[in-house]
Amino acid sequence: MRSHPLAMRALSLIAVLCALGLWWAAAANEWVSALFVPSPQQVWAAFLDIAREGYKGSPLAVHVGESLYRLGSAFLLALVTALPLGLLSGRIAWIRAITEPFIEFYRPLPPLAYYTLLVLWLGIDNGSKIALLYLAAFAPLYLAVVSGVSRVSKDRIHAAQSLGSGRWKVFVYVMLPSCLPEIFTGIRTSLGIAYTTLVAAEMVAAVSGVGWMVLDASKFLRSDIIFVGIILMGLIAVAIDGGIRWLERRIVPWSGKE
Amino acid sequence: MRSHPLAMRALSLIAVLCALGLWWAAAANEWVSALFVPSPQQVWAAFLDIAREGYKGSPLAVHVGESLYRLGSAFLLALVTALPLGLLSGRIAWIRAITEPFIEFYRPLPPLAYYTLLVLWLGIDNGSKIALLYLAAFAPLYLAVVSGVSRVSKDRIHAAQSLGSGRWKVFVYVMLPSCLPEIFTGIRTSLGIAYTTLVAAEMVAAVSGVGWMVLDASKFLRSDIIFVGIILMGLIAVAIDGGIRWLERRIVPWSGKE
Amino acid sequence: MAQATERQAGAEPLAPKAGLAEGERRAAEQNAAIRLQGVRLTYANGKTDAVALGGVDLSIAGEQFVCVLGPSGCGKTSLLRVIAGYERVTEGEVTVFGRKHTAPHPEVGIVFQQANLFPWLTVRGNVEFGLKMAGLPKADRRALAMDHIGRVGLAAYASLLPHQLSGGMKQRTAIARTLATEPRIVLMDEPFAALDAITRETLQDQLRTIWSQTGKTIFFITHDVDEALLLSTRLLVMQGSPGRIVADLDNPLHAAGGSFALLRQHKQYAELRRQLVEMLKS
Amino acid sequence: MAQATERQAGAEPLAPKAGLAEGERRAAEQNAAIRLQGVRLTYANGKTDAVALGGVDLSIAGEQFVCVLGPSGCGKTSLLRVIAGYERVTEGEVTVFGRKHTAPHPEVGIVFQQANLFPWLTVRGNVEFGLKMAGLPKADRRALAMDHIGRVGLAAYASLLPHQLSGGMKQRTAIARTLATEPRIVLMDEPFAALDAITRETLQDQLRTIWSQTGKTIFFITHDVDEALLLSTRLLVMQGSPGRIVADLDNPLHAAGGSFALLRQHKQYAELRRQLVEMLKS
Amino acid sequence: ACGAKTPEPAKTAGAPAATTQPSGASGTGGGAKEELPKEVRIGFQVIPNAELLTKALGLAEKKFPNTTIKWVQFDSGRDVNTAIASGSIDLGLAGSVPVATGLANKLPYQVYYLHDIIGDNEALAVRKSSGVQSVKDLKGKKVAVPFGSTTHFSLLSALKNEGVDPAGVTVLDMQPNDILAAWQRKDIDGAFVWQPTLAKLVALDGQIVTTAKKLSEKGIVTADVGIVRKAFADQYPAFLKQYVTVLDDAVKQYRSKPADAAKALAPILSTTEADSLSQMNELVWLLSSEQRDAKYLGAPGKIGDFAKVLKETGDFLVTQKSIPAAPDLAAFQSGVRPDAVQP
Ligand SMILES: Nc1ncnc2c1ncn2[C@@H]1O[C@H](COP(=O)(O)OP(=O)(O)OP(=O)(O)O)[C@@H](O)[C@H]1O
Ligand SMILES: Nc1ncnc2c1ncn2[C@@H]1O[C@H](COP(=O)(O)OP(=O)(O)OP(=O)(O)O)[C@@H](O)[C@H]1O
Ligand SMILES: C[N+](C)(C)CC(=O)O
Ligand SMILES: [Mg+2]
Ligand SMILES: [Mg+2]
Repeated sequence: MRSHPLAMRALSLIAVLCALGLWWAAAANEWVSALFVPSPQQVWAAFLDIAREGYKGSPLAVHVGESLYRLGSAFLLALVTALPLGLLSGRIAWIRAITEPFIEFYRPLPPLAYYTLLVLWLGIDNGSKIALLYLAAFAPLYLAVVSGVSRVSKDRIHAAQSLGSGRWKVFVYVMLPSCLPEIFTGIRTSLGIAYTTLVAAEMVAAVSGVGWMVLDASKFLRSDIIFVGIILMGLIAVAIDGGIRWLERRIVPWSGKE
Repeated sequence: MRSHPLAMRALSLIAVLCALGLWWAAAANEWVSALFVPSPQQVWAAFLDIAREGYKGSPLAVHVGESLYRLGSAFLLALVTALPLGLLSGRIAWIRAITEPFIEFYRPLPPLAYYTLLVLWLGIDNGSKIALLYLAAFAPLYLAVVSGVSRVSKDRIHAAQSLGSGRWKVFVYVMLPSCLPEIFTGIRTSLGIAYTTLVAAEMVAAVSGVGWMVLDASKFLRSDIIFVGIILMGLIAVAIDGGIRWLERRIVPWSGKE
Repeated sequence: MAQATERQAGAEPLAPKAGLAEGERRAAEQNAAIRLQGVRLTYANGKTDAVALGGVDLSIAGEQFVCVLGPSGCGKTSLLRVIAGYERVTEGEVTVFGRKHTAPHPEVGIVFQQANLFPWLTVRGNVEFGLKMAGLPKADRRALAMDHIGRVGLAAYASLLPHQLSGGMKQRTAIARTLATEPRIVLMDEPFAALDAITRETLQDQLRTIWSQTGKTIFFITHDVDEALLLSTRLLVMQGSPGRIVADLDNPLHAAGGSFALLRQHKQYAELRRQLVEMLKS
Repeated sequence: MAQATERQAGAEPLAPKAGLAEGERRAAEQNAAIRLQGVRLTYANGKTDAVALGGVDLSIAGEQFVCVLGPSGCGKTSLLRVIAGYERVTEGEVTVFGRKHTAPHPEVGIVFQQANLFPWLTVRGNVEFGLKMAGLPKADRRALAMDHIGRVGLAAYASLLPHQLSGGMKQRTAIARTLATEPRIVLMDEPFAALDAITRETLQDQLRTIWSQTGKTIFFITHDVDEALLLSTRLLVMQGSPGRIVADLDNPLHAAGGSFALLRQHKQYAELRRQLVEMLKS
Repeated sequence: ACGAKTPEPAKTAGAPAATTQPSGASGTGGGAKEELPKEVRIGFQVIPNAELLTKALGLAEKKFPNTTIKWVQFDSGRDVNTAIASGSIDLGLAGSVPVATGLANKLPYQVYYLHDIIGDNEALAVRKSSGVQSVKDLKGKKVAVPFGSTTHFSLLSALKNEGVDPAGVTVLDMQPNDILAAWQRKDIDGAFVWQPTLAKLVALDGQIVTTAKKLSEKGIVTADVGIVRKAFADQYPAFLKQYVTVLDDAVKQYRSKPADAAKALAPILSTTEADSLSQMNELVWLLSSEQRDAKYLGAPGKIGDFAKVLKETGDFLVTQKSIPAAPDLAAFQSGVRPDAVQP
């Protein structure tokens, strides 16, 4: 806890550089087949190529943009539904009794198992893709909110009621801020999961998106492009996650100090 | 909060029965193509058939058992690694600085994007399948533990130190129990995610497992079997989750009452 | 309901708000501010249940300042929580202003034994909270909040978050938060326990002033016998296992003057104090 | 470091452990139990930093019973936390038994202003905690824990979890937890504030006995001037903004007898009390 | 964008029948008015055949200036089945195995064209060191194949053809990538798989035992098949017919200028021109005139043998317990619509 943020940054950087070095060495010495693990140089070249020329008809920015658009819409949708529903479920027993069986039931279902149904109902456009990502993002967020709500001290709610908060105001002014730390953890998990579903979502009838790019490249054994895609996805995810953590520090400065 | 557990159970049951009724009506009136949404009767018949005859060479129990074995091993592995690493990372800045970039990076990667590498390293047997599930389960658990640790009040740790806890004892006797509520949320999320990865994991070189069964059936438009598989997976998951929640109530009775 | 209530005749009323005579009290009970009838409260503590309140009958008229004394763990806080509507009674009934009372209500303000502030709000935010709930416009509520914050001596700390406050400062914020909304009934659970003598005296003074000016009903738990004698118009003494009221008496010293020095000079002081301490011991 | 330390000559030592003479004290400082030199502590409170301690020099010999008085928010808790090793000083140095002290240590026990129990452990579990850390065998630690639990009057509640306790019971558990491990230095932050007069007196008695029998160093924050006069061998008075020690005096009343009644009869009582209250006011 | 029910003609994706327009082309469709849809959605797969070339060269867009052509890429016949059933696409391309599955399940579509007959691009490769020389030697070996694909059918049919008990062979379900990874680890002895994975296997100490082409000579035919939503075909017979002429044009271009065709397809196949050409050459591209042959689609009223191929595939799937039952030949025959390939 008593740490020097800068030194820690440096340490992280060193660790990453070490990993890169290891990769380079592995590729140079053919520790793993070049078919599956291209060298960093190859990957860099592939990246430059894609950045300049695009991949199969769309510029790289379009691929990234499409993926982020799908992810973003799905996540926003999840946020505006899971948050209120989670708060309500956490507090009002009958709402929880009705919703939870369904969420508990669909939550562990593999997207691959029900994607077909989504395509059937929503067609092959962005609708079914966003729905798949939405379903992936919804459950963990909902779960986190419910668990956050159930951990809010009852006396805090009592206090708010004594100060004149009605049912709805308790939600907005007490439950929501009280659960913010859990909500942030939920958001991070949920975005992470939606992200891992991206390739699956872009598996059907897509010709754009980073996930599709990785999938398409893998069909043609273009491991350099697969790596570009993976690294790109990883970096974008780390950036998003960093942003959320920054937000968390700004919004929930009291976390752990109550 | 002031609810009647039994009444709520009943409500949940009614909700589920309503959903079943809706399904039956949808199938009976052909609101959706029977090809994709079979009637409850068809699904029941398919279930009986599989239960009696097995699916493609293995009895149903073997499919379920195989899946649970893979899931269970992966999850246990995740538990014994993510828990200590999460506790350590939450408390010791340099460990976190080294591990987190990698976890943050791989966490959002779609399993489908790196499964081939796992096959390359671990072969086509259960090894690579368990590894895939393990990776899926590890990250959310780790994340939950770290976030739990960072929310433990510093004065609680101080108190333990003043009472003579050294570094390790603080972990075992203070951090661990303090984070238990978060750990339970993490366990539930993590199991859920591992579960959703099951179909992906059983995509390679499997001829058994519920996930594989669903996948295989989907290739041949056997929606009745897909539904049997999905419902089975859902029910098993709900049962597991229920068990974990029961454990949580027993182990963390003070949650929300601090 | 074996309740050893011991009633002592109050001293002559020396000030308008001083202890009511027996007859007046009965009249007041008809439309009491707070009324408990046969209240039992048990907590499920593993195998054996803890009987925190074992059949309490209590009626508090408006404009009374009730102080509750009793050994640690005897059920004082439990009684207060029942009155606040925080605990559902196992048996019996609670009415507030004649209405059945089962949930927290803004007419019944409460100051906790431990401050219980909203950790994401500053001192001002916490004090403004109830005003915001009441729908006060922003400017008004800011002014009112700052006024109350000033009274508890925290004007310079209005923009700090609770975790940046000392123990006593938290408690003072909680007091300001509750008083700012002007509830008709104020329940206070050892509100001044965390305060130094000087701050304490200031706040005691203020509380007395507020009470005498606004005619609130105040239910005040304390373990300081002098404080109870100084502030209250009526004294309750509790004993535990099961929690019950063992003495209920008018405070003849109430109008003694408003300072500890004057209090101690009162002719009944020493005797009353001795009696109370005796009761607490048993 | 403008520190208005005011020293008064102590009364004649009436009991072996009573206030040390000036000369002896200097000798003791050479290997003091606790020693602070130029300690400053600032919290980053948004824009302006709060100077909780503005250059404190303090040296406490072994076997002293130091009571700290001061208005709410003046920095008492901050000082205690620095001594406990919970806060890193911004400037200056803390040594304990001659060793540099920057982290919590089992030789320095602490009782918090708010009980801070482990919520997953029962009363007994909490009290056993330190004994378990010290590696005591199960049977011994159980016996020892039950002994300490009995002393704070909680024998009947040993198997309850903290959330099932009343405020005072929590605080008593915390006291038992700390004393059970027999630290050489005990830091206590208003430990008896949540207790009724009777329980309080019992515990005051016990603390005195423990102190006189074991020769611990006790650093005790209180806002009760009488309590301070009753218990301490040495009195510190603090003032805030920035937090500093404004008076440091031997307590001539320490050996007065051990009860408030005897205390109040002491010839120096009234004058000393008046002086202290005066200092607290300024 | 689509209803959940089996689509009706009026619900054609994005193209209400009312807004159709007359076309100048003449046809034998039999209707008084010949209409072209405003929009057509074509589901394609990245297989080096005439349809991919059509797309690459923009031939369909040139032919139908007033019709919006939407190309939708799919990776498996399973998804094409789903998409066509949901009414999301009008035309699609899938392997004969998924198509047999679809027809057995009464999906409302028909085969209107054979995009290619699978030839040397799908083959059974074995590790040289495994000692396998023929299909018979597979006994006791591990062979990987993507279940539900054309090669799955080819492999199991080959085993049956050679009288090898499939129970004596360990057949593993794997995607091509993973087959390559497992091959590297020597986890498997052989695999029946397509390009470009096939070439990699051969390069890594592999040899070909048999190919889809050789099997097709023994009557085990697999093909990539053009399918059309029945309702769409009924409403726009003229479009279908004209689209077939476009496909024919592509076949002709490939036959006359293979190098140009290879050049056009190379980027889509993520490979070099030379490799693209050799991949094209491994498939058998057929003109509509050739598909009229009784061996293939035949003529209306005299459906060709391809219906039998589908029926056999369906029966095979039944033996695999992949589908509960296959309908009779007549049902498969009505699943073939040779109208569009007629002159
Ligand atoms: N964690 C913190 N962050 C910021 N400021 C703090 C923090 N803790 C204390 N302070 C500030 O430091 C000053 C001294 O606080 P401290 O808790 O030491 O007071 P105290 O003398 O113990 O008061 P009390 O008798 O009310 O407990 C106060 O002004 C307070 O606002
Ligand atoms: N949530 C709870 N669950 C179980 N038992 C409880 C709970 N709260 C209080 N108790 C028990 O009820 C009894 C009365 O507690 P209460 O808090 O009312 O005491 P109190 O008079 O306020 O004591 P103090 O002066 O120490 O605050 C105690 O014996 C306590 O153990
Ligand atoms: C392998 N093909 C894509 C040619 C066909 C199939 O999926 O069965
Ligand atoms: Mg209490
Ligand atoms: Mg303090």
